[in-house]
Amino acid sequence: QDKISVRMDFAPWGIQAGMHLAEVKGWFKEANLVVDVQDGRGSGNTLQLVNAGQVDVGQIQLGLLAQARENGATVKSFAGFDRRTDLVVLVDKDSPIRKVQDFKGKNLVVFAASPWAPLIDLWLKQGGLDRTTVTVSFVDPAALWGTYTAKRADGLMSTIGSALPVAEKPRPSHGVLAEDAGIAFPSYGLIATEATLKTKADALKRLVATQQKAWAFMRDGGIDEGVEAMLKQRPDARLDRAVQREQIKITIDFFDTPATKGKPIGWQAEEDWKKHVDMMLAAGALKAPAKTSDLYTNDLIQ
Amino acid sequence: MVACVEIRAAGKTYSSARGPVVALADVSMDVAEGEFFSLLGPSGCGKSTLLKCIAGLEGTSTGAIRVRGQGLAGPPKGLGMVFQRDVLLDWRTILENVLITAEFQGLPKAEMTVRARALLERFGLGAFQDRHPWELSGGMRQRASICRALLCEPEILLMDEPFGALDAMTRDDLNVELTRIWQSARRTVVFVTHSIAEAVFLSDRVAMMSPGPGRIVEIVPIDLPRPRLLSIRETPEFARHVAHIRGLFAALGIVKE
Amino acid sequence: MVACVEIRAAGKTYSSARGPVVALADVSMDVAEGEFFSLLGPSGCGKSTLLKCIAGLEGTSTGAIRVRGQGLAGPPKGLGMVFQRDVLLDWRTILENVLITAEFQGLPKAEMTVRARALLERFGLGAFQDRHPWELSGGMRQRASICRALLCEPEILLMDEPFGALDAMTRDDLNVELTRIWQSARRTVVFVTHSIAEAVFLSDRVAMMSPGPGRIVEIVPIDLPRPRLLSIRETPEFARHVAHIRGLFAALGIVKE
Amino acid sequence: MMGLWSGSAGLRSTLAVLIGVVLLWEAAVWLLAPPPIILPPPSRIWVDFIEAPSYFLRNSWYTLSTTLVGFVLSVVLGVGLAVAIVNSRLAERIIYTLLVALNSLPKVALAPLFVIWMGTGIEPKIAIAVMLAIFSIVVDTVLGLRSVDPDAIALARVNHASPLKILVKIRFPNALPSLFVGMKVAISFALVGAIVGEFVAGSAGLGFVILVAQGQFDTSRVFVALVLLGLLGTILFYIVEAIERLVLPWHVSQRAVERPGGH
Amino acid sequence: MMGLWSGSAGLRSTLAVLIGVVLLWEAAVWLLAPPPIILPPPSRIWVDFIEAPSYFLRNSWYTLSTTLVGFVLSVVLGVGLAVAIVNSRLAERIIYTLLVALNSLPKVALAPLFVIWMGTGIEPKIAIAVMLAIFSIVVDTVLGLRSVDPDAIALARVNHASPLKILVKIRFPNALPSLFVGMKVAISFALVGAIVGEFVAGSAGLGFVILVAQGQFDTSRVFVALVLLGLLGTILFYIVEAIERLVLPWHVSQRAVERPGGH
Ligand SMILES: Nc1ncnc2c1ncn2[C@@H]1O[C@H](COP(=O)(O)OP(=O)(O)OP(=O)(O)O)[C@@H](O)[C@H]1O
Ligand SMILES: Nc1ncnc2c1ncn2[C@@H]1O[C@H](COP(=O)(O)OP(=O)(O)OP(=O)(O)O)[C@@H](O)[C@H]1O
Ligand SMILES: Cc1ncc(C[n+]2csc(CCO)c2C)c(N)n1
Ligand SMILES: [Mg+2]
Ligand SMILES: [Mg+2]
Repeated sequence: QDKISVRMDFAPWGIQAGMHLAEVKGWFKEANLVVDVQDGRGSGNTLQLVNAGQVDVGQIQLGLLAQARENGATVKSFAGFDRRTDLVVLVDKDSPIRKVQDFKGKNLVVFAASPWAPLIDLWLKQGGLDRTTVTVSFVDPAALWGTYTAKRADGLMSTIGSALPVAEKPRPSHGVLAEDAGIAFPSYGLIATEATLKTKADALKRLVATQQKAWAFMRDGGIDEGVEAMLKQRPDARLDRAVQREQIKITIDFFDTPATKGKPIGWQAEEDWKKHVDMMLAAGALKAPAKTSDLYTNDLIQ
Repeated sequence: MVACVEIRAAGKTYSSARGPVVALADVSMDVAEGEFFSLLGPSGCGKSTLLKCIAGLEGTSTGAIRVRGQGLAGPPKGLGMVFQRDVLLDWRTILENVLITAEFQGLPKAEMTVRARALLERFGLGAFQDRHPWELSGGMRQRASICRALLCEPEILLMDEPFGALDAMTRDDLNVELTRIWQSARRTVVFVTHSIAEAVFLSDRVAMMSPGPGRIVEIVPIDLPRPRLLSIRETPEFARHVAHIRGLFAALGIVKE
Repeated sequence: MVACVEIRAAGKTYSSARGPVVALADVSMDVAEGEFFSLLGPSGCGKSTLLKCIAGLEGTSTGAIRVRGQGLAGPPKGLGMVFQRDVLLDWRTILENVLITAEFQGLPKAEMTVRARALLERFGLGAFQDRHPWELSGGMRQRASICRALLCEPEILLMDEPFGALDAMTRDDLNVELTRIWQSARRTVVFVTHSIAEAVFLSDRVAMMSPGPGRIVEIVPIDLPRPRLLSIRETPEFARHVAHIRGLFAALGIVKE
Repeated sequence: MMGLWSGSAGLRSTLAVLIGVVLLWEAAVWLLAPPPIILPPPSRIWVDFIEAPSYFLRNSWYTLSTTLVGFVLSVVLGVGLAVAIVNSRLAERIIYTLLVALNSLPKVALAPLFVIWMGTGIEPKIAIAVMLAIFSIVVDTVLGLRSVDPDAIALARVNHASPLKILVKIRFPNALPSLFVGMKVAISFALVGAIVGEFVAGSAGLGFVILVAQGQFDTSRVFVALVLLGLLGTILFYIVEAIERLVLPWHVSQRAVERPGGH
Repeated sequence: MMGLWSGSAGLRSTLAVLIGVVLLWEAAVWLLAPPPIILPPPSRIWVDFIEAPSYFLRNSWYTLSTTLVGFVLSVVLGVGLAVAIVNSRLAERIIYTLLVALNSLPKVALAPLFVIWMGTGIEPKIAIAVMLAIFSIVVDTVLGLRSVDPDAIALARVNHASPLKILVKIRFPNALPSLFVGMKVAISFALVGAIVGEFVAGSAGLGFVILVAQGQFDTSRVFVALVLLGLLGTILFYIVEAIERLVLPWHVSQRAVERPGGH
């Protein structure tokens, strides 16, 4: 039996259903794994902890890896689920805003450590805008939603899977996807340090397999069981079933880019990562081009 | 004789964690307007307590005190007080310490400063007026606190062993000075001392208190003529008064030898 | 005569924000082993300063002080000191305040407690030993601080106006008590007082200090026979000594009348 | 007697204040009707608490124990450092400089480093609680140790008291009133430190409850935790004050309280 | 003279301590070689600073001004509250209870309320700085105002001093040493509060620099900001201490410092 600690990106939400479902269904046990699933405090924080060896595996936004590697981190991705860019700006459901240029004169909120932060200027540029024509306020993650639902901001910069279902009740919204403005940002997947990838390769392989099984199960009509698994595993969090279901659904919608069509769940395309690195360079978020082989591996995908 | 201070069956009990302490039991006496009245008595008999009660700083537990006909609910007007401890404020120079009574009473600053300097000079502290209290000797501190009480020319002056920390000679000197001040404006003075000779020299009347819960044992009128010079202390009348009071002390069983 | 305290050309200048203060200028004197030695002088002349220098609490600016042949680098052994202010610790009861010298010196607690109680009883504070300092009168506080200094039976006793806050009678009483204590164990005592009579009554020799920067003006041997009773104060020899010292004061220009 | 009476009167008026605040708050929410995601009414907070009291109490207990450990550690360490500072000019410079610099850093920013170094157990939380609480203990105790009547030190020196005895019998009792001020400030900050620690790492405690609830936009649960924190802080503060009253009956500041008004 | 000398000696030894820390740190990083994402060496931090000094200084300036405004406000407000507490039992209960409860809440958890009520300008930052700083001012000042020699109050009463004069001429000067302790603690916390405020909302200041750098795993930039914060905090603390020395030459704690050792 192999023990693995896996740290999530954040407080419980749909993207974490894969882990909880595998636990509830007994698929970890079948794979001879004992998995300790921890809630997180943000993708960046989880990345730091994985890098420091405090946990084995992190489930985070993979688009953070390039900058982390540039600053000396030794983590890389070994499975990517949300391979499509899911960065989004939420606006009122009935708002006519659809494209970047429609944001002229609006104000947006985002948190300073968000993956959005370094990409904002590039994104605005695609619509011929800049910080003088659009007001961007940086607030604490905890204050983000309050600000948006109190209508102190026109738009909320987040990820579509996590944010859109949550907005449904307090401020029904639709999303303007960053993807449409050429932002390429691989989203949720699993990371580990290069050392862990070597020493625990076999266990991690089995972990990936359980996740492929879980996500395939949910994609093929098992969403409700995913939701129930989350509620069972996180009884104190008072999760809302409808929100979870929607979050899982959107997550699955963002699984595939054109380059990964037909490939196994978790398998990542060189082309997607290349586009991402180029985009990061254009945004000035990277000083030098990153080697894509430092960022991901498909070695553990079956 | 117009009574300035009237004390009727006044008693004072301090409540305290270790049980109550009876400091005064049934004190009755009058101090006339313009009188120099001294309180003598063994240590711990309640002299300071009585003075604080007259000043309206402590309430009496029983009985009543009236000052110029008014019952007390706090310090009466026109009062000056010299405390047994000098109570100088560390953050003020000596001059500023003296001036504080004027500041409290809202008197004109410039004028009072001139007065304060003159007073300090007269009390031998001229060279020390810009120093801080901790740079002074014990006797100097005590003199500064006397200047502070005198500054505003109070009509009633309560003095609690004001010359206790002074050498015999400085003390004589200030006794003379005090008589002069008292005579020039005929203030009422209630004076606590532990020197029998000093009490006799200065006073119109001397009250003798008993130990334990304080009580007035006897009030001795001092009929020596005024103005009195220091040399009066060599006269037989003076010696008679001193001997009489000494006898009262002896009767209280204080001298044991 | 074996010298216990030798003072040679000692001077002391306090440095201070407002310029230096010369407190002692060129003091030379010896105190013999077992002698009762008094310091007299006008207020502010440097008596307390001299005592603190002997105690090793203040360094001299010039000259040297030796106690039992040793130069001073801090307080010498076997010293007891009564400060001019009573310096009682608010958080301790009177008994505990007295016991603190024993605690400092690491003496056995039980035994010293018995001694302390006896001392407090003798000084009229038996009923107050479990009270806190702020519940005592000024004279009671002073007596407590004397008990504290006596507790460990110091071989050299430095007393700075120990009886200043006591009434004449309690003072006489304690003068007698102090003579008894001194005679029974022949301690060396350096005693600061402002009562000429007290100095003459108690001392083997009395040193007279001048004002301004303190200097020794004259050292007067008191050749009255011992043991001395209080009644000795009525004798002409006693009066002669007092008059002589009074004359010294007058010569210093302190009495002005 | 007096002390007891004033204690229970104090309790009553404290409760009255708290109840007043709750009523005002409830009324304000009814009148202004802010979205519940921003500010829920007290009634709603109460309902949420009563739905899962054991959950909240269990996590309060966890936070409380971290707080107490952090508090005790910071008192012990802080008094030790203060003693060192008062005794040596060099120690003063080293300790003060490091402490001041450290205290100027926001613990939330350092917290990730703590977690990286110390993991996600109770250690980083205690460390953060100590770092927040210790400063006021040290600064206050230093003042107390220094503000000693020079004559009291002279008395000790004349009696050849060892530096340790001077410390224990003069300086320390003299510093107690100041130390208690430091402790009253520190107990609050130890609590905040424990919570900040839980924000960064941890899977128990009221800080964790807040985070989980924030993640679900469950504002009323956030407020249950905040109210519990406020209560916890208030109770701890008044416990320190009660101990102060017991330990320092001799100090003027306490005596003044015992006899108000004069007459 | 003396004061000046001890001042520059103090400065020198403080610098020596700081340089010592830097050298130790550099050596430790060379020996243990942690990845720079966890702990960069001082040399690397220096390089990062020197690459964009104006960026860091501009943001330091912003944080500094928030800190100073918050500090001044909390001194003014804190002393006012302390005066109210000392004068009225009722005020004591109300203010203390609210203040203690408020002080027990982690300001980060209140972030949503701050942003919604006060927006993302400088106001919420000042508010948080005040909330963190005011507590020690109040608690320390209360002790100082209460610890007055009862005879000094008696002196004032005999002279019919108004309560205001008693406050201004007796209680307040007597409380100054305590107030300065409170201020020394508060200046640090005002700085931390300003940073926390920048965490909560803002697009300038060292707190914002930290957040952005953390988001980009630029640990050495995080450390540039932390080092600047430490320096800022140390400088502010010693400025308060220098003012204390100027204002309180009369206090024992200061006198003791002036004449060390005795002989
Ligand atoms: N700490 C100090 N700083 C500056 N000057 C001081 C200090 N202590 C004493 N002095 C000065 O030294 C001189 C002598 O003071 P000292 O206390 O020795 O006098 P004293 O003879 O004991 O007087 P008294 O009989 O009034 O107690 C005085 O002028 C006093 O102002
Ligand atoms: N605050 C207090 N609390 C309790 N008891 C007190 C308090 N103040 C004074 N006493 C007690 O009251 C009695 C009288 O004290 P008081 O100070 O009036 O004496 P006194 O005559 O002035 O003595 P002394 O000549 O020694 O100054 C003493 O027994 C004392 O212990
Ligand atoms: C760009 C981006 N925006 C928001 C989140 C945060 N997020 C993750 S889960 C969650 C709550 C959903 O219930 C929120 C707000 C993120 N990780 N990345
Ligand atoms: Mg008295
Ligand atoms: Mg003296």
